[in-house]
Amino acid sequence: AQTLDDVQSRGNLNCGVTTGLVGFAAPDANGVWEGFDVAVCRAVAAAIFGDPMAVEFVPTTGQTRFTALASGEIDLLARNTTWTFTRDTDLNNEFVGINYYDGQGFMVPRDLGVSSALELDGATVCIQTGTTTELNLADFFRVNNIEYEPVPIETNAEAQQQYLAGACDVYTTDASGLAATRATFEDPSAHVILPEIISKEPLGPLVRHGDNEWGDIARWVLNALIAAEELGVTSANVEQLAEEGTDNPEINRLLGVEGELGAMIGLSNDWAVNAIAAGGNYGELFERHIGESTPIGLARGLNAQWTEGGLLYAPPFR
Amino acid sequence: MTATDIETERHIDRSAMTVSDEVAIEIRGMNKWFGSFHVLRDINLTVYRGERIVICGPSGSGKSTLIRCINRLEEHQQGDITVDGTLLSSDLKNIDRIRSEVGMVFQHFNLFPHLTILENCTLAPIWVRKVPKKEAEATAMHYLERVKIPEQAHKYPGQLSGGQQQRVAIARSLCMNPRIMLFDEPTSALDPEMIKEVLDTMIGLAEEGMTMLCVTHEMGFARQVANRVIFMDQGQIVEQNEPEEFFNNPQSERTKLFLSQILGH
Amino acid sequence: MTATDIETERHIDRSAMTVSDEVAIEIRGMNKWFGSFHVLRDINLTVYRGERIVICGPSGSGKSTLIRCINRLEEHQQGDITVDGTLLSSDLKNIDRIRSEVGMVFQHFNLFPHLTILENCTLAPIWVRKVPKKEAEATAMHYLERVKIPEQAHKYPGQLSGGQQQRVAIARSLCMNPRIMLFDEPTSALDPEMIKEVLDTMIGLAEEGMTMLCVTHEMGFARQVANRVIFMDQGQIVEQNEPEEFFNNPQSERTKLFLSQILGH
Amino acid sequence: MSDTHAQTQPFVRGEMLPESEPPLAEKGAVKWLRENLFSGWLNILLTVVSLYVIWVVLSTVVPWTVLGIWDADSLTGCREIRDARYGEGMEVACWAVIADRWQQLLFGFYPRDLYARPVLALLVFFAGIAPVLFTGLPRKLLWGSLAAPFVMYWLLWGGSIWGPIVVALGLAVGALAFQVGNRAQGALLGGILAIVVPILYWLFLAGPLIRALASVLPIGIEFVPSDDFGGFMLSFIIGIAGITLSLPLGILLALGRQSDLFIINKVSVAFIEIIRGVPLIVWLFTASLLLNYFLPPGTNFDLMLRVIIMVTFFASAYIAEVVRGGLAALPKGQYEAGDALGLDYAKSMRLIILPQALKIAIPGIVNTFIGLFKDTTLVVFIGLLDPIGLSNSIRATTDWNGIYWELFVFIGILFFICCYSMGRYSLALERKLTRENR
Amino acid sequence: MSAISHEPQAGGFRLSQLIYDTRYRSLTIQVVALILLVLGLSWLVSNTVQNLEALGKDFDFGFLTQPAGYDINQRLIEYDSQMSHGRAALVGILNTLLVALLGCAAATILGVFFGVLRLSKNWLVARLAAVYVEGFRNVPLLLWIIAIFAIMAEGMPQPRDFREGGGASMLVGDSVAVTNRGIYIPNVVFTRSLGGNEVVAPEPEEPDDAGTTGVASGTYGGSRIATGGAGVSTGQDDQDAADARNAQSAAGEDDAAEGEIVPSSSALDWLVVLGLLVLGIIAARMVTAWAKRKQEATGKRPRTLWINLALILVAPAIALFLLGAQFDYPVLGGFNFDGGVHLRNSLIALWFALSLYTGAFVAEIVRGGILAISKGQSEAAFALGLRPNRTMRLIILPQALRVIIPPLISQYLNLTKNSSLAIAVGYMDARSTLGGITINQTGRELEGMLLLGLFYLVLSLVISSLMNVYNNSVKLKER
Ligand SMILES: Nc1ncnc2c1ncn2[C@@H]1O[C@H](COP(=O)(O)OP(=O)(O)OP(=O)(O)O)[C@@H](O)[C@H]1O
Ligand SMILES: Nc1ncnc2c1ncn2[C@@H]1O[C@H](COP(=O)(O)OP(=O)(O)OP(=O)(O)O)[C@@H](O)[C@H]1O
Ligand SMILES: [Mg+2]
Ligand SMILES: [Mg+2]
Repeated sequence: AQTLDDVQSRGNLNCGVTTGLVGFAAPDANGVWEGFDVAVCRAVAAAIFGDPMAVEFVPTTGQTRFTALASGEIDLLARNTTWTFTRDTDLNNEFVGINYYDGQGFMVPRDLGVSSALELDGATVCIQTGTTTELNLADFFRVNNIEYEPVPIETNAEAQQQYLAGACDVYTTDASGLAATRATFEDPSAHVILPEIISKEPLGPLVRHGDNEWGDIARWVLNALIAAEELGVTSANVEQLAEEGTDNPEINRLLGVEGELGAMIGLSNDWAVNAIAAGGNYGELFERHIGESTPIGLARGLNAQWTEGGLLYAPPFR
Repeated sequence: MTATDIETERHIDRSAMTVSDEVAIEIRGMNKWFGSFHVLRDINLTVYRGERIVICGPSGSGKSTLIRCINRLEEHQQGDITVDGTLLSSDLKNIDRIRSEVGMVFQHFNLFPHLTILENCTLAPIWVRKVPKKEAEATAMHYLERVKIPEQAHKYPGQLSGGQQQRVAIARSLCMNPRIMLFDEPTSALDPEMIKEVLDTMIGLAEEGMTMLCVTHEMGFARQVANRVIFMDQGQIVEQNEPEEFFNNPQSERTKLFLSQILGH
Repeated sequence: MTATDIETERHIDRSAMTVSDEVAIEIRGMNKWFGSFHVLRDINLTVYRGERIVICGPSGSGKSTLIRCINRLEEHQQGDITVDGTLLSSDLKNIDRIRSEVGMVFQHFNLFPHLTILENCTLAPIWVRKVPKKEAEATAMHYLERVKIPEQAHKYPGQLSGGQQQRVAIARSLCMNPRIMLFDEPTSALDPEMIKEVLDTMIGLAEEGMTMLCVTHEMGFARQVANRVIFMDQGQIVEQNEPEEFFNNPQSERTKLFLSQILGH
Repeated sequence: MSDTHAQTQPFVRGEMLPESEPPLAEKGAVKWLRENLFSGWLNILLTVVSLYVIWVVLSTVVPWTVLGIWDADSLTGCREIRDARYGEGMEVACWAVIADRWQQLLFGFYPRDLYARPVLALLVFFAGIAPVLFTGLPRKLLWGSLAAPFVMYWLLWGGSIWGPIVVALGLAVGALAFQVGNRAQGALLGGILAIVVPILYWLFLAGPLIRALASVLPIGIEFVPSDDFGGFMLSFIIGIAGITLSLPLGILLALGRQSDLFIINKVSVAFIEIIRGVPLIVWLFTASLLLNYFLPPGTNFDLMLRVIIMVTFFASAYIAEVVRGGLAALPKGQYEAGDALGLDYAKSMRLIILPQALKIAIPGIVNTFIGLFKDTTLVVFIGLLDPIGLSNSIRATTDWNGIYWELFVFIGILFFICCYSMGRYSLALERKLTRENR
Repeated sequence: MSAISHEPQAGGFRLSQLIYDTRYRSLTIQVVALILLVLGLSWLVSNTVQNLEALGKDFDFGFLTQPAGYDINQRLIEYDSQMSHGRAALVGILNTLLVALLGCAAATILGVFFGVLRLSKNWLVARLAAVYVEGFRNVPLLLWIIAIFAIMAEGMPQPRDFREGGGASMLVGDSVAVTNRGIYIPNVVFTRSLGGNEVVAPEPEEPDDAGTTGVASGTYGGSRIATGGAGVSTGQDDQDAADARNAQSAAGEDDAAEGEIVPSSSALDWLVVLGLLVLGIIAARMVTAWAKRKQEATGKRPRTLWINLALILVAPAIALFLLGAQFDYPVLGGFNFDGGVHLRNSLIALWFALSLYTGAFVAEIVRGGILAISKGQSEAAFALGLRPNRTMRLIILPQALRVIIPPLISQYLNLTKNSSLAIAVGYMDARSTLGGITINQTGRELEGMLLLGLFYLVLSLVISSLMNVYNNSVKLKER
């Protein structure tokens, strides 16, 4: 409960994000951070304070993110971070869920005529350093016994520039990132994303080891967003549903109409209402920031609700 | 070294130039080494209050080192130095006491270039003696008048000629009301015309009965003002005598040689 | 400018000081500009072998520029300079030939500080004259003895006094066996005692019959040694004459004014 | 054999020759051209090559710059305008990104309506530094210099006015402790007290005092968290804070390095050499990754503060060397004259040595500052949004994704202007110093 | 004051002497300082221990022996992703040293070049040089590194432009390819390598197709590793080659001798060549010394330029011939050029940026050094009849060097430290491997940063102690 107390007495949530990744986190012209990862932070802040703006965003790099979390500089890291065994255990983090199911893919210029990653022997591959992509890449090429030339790059913007200039044949990163990047090209159709997804990249927010109460809050806010979509609760109707109640007891419990779920995690009873009202449910957030209506244009794919053939599956609120 | 001939003309008032029995400085069996180099060897010297002593000798003979030992700019290794009854030891309080009794004037003036003449003179009284600023300035102006440059008080040292700077350096020392003054070749960095100004100031001091130890090669000054001339060589006091005797009838061979050289030019 | 009074005592041996009919330097209608500033105007001058010419004149009158033109440290724009029968043109070979005939001594010595005295003296003979090192060193020692500092041969210039440095500079020039020596105020950067050493050396050279062109304000030297004194003003030769005549009976107003100033001190 | 004067013909010039015009080749533009551009084959070749280089550079850069597009709200917009205006394929700059984001590049996310505050803080800085740089100004103004850091802090971060005041009081407490100690036992005790007492005060007393005062008399302006700082403002803050805070530390280190006390000397040397031997970027990572390990468990302060601490250490090692140069340039006689007048070490340092040594060191300090200011760009690697960091975030928005050179050119030019003018200033100062010393 | 009133030196020791006696006072101060220091350090250490404990971490360098798991493209020694973190760190350290060395050399050349140009009589050239110097000195290095990296990526042709009709062509007789991935230059390989050559039967395919398959492109693997490598080989090349050989000998009755000898190079070959080169240089220096003696004896200096050149070059050339040296030219393969030596963009960009940036500072140092030598020195030399080039060599340079070298070396130091900005272009130096990916993957910040700091510190100390040795050896003798 230590972290929650700190956050509450501080009056805002310190949330670690990337220094900038299209669709996931970036400051706009007024300095207001926006994006899919950012929305998670805002939902947590809304759940705690009722105010989605009560967040201080701390930009972190691939190198500094875990230390920032471990040292208490940030309370929550929502920065497309892959959930892996070592990160969860050895690095003393606690992943609270998955907000995006991703996988590492490859993008190549269409005129290279490559249709499979297995044809990439001898290719030059741009990668972002400090991520799991480096390790996946090394493993993939080793297993398939083909050669490649890695070009490690510090930031996405630079990698993109190198790739466009043809300094590398292939750009590899999480498929979502590839799609987002491709969307902003002058001619997106000149580039193809290869079918191989060489790794599982479950991305999710995480907190420090050792404060389970705090972890619960983050975990269940995320679950609330997912469940809300499944249950049809949206930012448009959440107030109304919370006021009037429904005949679905799970919705009622979620929105605090029934039961004392909020108190169990040390928050007010309308925590989920606030979280959902902040930016909408999972589906709304997805659509707004990275969905098919945005320039990034990601399909739901694996990130659809389990009911729709996807992997999103929030545990029951009871 | 003919510039001091000019002095022969000046009438010197010897009325206040009396030597008392009181011991001002007493040096007993003093030895000093720089590393393994033995600079000062078994120095014994008693200076009475009111004495005006000139120290001469070839370059490197340890003259500067000797007088620098007296106010602890150099540390001696053996023997005792007693100044005004205070034994010079490593005790800071004694060193402080001695330094405020003893004024020193250097060959290169060592004025503080970032302070005005007046500030140069009031610095030590204000910070060491804790004299109020007004009072310190009054004293300073008094001594600046004494060395005949009151009108320069608000200039900076860089704007003065060498002779004027050296006179300021003397005034600065006097502002601390020292009972003993040490001079280390005060005129050797000066042009001939300026030497006179400075020597005049020093003669004035002597006339007032100040105890003075002066390393200099101005033999005219020695003849007229000193009551004792000390000749040093290789870190030892080789000969000491009254000026007349010393110049006209030197005893040691070394002194003779030295005098022939120095008076030769 | 009183230091040269000392010289009056020295006996000068004039036996070798003969002037032959052979022309050493011939300057005809020479003009030089620095940008649009006309420094040297219509200079005509014939120097015979064995002559000792002193050039004097107010500061900025072009004395240095004139002698620097003679060994092409400055380029002239009009007129001819012939040195030892070689016409000074932009032909590199001629310049080399002339430079190895003409030695030059500067006001600020310009010794090479990174080389020992001996190396300073042997550098040019070895690299220009292709003299074997042994031989060059022997010559160098000879000339260093001549200027009375053989014992300093293995020191560096920084370790010598100004007068010694200037004497090394002279020795260095002599090592090239020049037939003509140019001096550009060789004593003006020196203390009075040192001036004597250097002038002595130059007198020695004159006694041996060296052709010399010397820019200097040492009038004692001019009187005793020169056979001709040239007075320059505003880039022109205003007057030239034998020293006696020149000093006692100057013709031009300018010369008179200049002499009154320079001998005034 | 007597002297032969046979050839000496007396000569007197009757009339002085007038100054005449130099030959044609010696004057005017012709001469200038000949001497400066075409004075030999090599030179002609160099001139031609230079002209070619200038042509190549200008012919690519100028159209790109001048034809640049200012009025668009995204890169796509820029491209549309470009295609409409110049036809496809023409490469021109899209300056619209600067028009859209220049405030962010300068001030980061600092609230727009409060921009006056950082600007004011910069002015306060100039006012504070003036008496240090221009020794002609009255010495009293130095008190203002002492207050400037606190005023700047308050202006930048805002919040209760009591924070900076109470912290500044620590200095007064130190001075008081020194006086008391000095009276009681001499300068040594005074010195120790002057270090220990303020630290205790800051550690234990300052916090409660601030809270008490703030609750009694809540005076303050809007608080701005350091996460909102960015852009050039951040570079300036880190640079200026680094250099001013490092000055006292650097002076102490320099004195330590000059000291003949073995331990103090060796500790200073070790500190200076270790700091200087390791690249700044490693220190920055240390600030970001490790500094929290070294502090008591639970302490946690924001990254910017940690960076400033590290940068201060870093700069102090360099300042120490500059100040040491100043100390070494003073003749030994100055120290001796101080001793002979009976001044103790602290007094002769304060009154005689340091004023002179620091004056000599100012150009070096300015140069250190220029270096530090440029090096602040390295904070991008630990996630602070300096201009370069911001350029990355700007590119991460959908509007400006894909824009590249325009941002770098803008940042580069701003840095150039700042550094170049400071460099000129320090050069002028150096010249003035050498003139004065002559 | 009357009689001598000093108290006789009390034999005993009084406490006040600790403060007032100059002998003890310094001791007191130092002991106090030491205590404070120890207290401060122990505070830091105890904090660290507590913090580590709280985080459940320990202080352990064991991670250095664990497999790294990541690949490094640029490497001077053999390395693959299965090797340890320690090995990766070593690769990084060597890369740092490589770029620092290259950078120092280039910065010196650039600096001398532009320093001299700034003094040029040609107004335009002097101005251009000034623009270079001021431009690079006043803009952060990081910006330059990024900019140069980007310019190289955008300004150079892509490898695929080298195909028919691509518009780009190789330089120097099809041996050098300048691409936006770096520069490919020919590599020297040996047919009679001392390290032994593999023998492979002629490939059934046309050589043109070589390089598209793993096996074929793997055959040059040996040369790549020795020279910095063209790509990440997956550690299976040898296996492939062996397989190929086995397949060959199993399939055909052909004698191995009829197979094609695969040229390769080994460290031994280069050691021999370099050794001969060094011997040649030593011999040349001996000749120079002989020439000097000759000059001292006769005054004439024999011309030694050609003799020296021959001495230096002939022996290595013979060795190269005997080893069967031949060029391994870069040829366009599937995606990239194969063969030859690949100088990567990251290396080149970092190298350029570091040397251009440092070169600007060096130029100022050189200019200052030359200006510090008064005009009188060259005039005196001219007056003695020395020609300008001799004057430069014998008079100006020796003096200017004393002024130039100390600040030059501190620029070298700066360059070495600045090479840590490699992070901006993804050059895998010590900071990127040991201080970057390794820390990131293992979470060993404390240990990693400690090692990294130690590495830079030792490097700096070595360089600066060299500087001190030099400074002391050339100090001008003064009175
Ligand atoms: N700090 C020092 N360390 C080592 N040796 C020193 C030091 N100061 C002086 N010496 C040496 O001690 C000797 C005496 O020096 P001192 O300055 O006392 O001579 P001096 O008689 O004053 O000579 P001068 O007339 O040249 O001033 C000289 O040989 C000098 O080299
Ligand atoms: N390199 C130069 N460029 C331009 N003007 C010059 C140069 N050298 C000398 N002058 C000018 O030419 C004039 C003559 O100079 P020169 O040095 O020959 O005079 P001088 O008679 O030797 O004077 P001094 O007695 O001061 O040495 C002076 O006005 C000087 O300013
Ligand atoms: Mg002395
Ligand atoms: Mg002249």
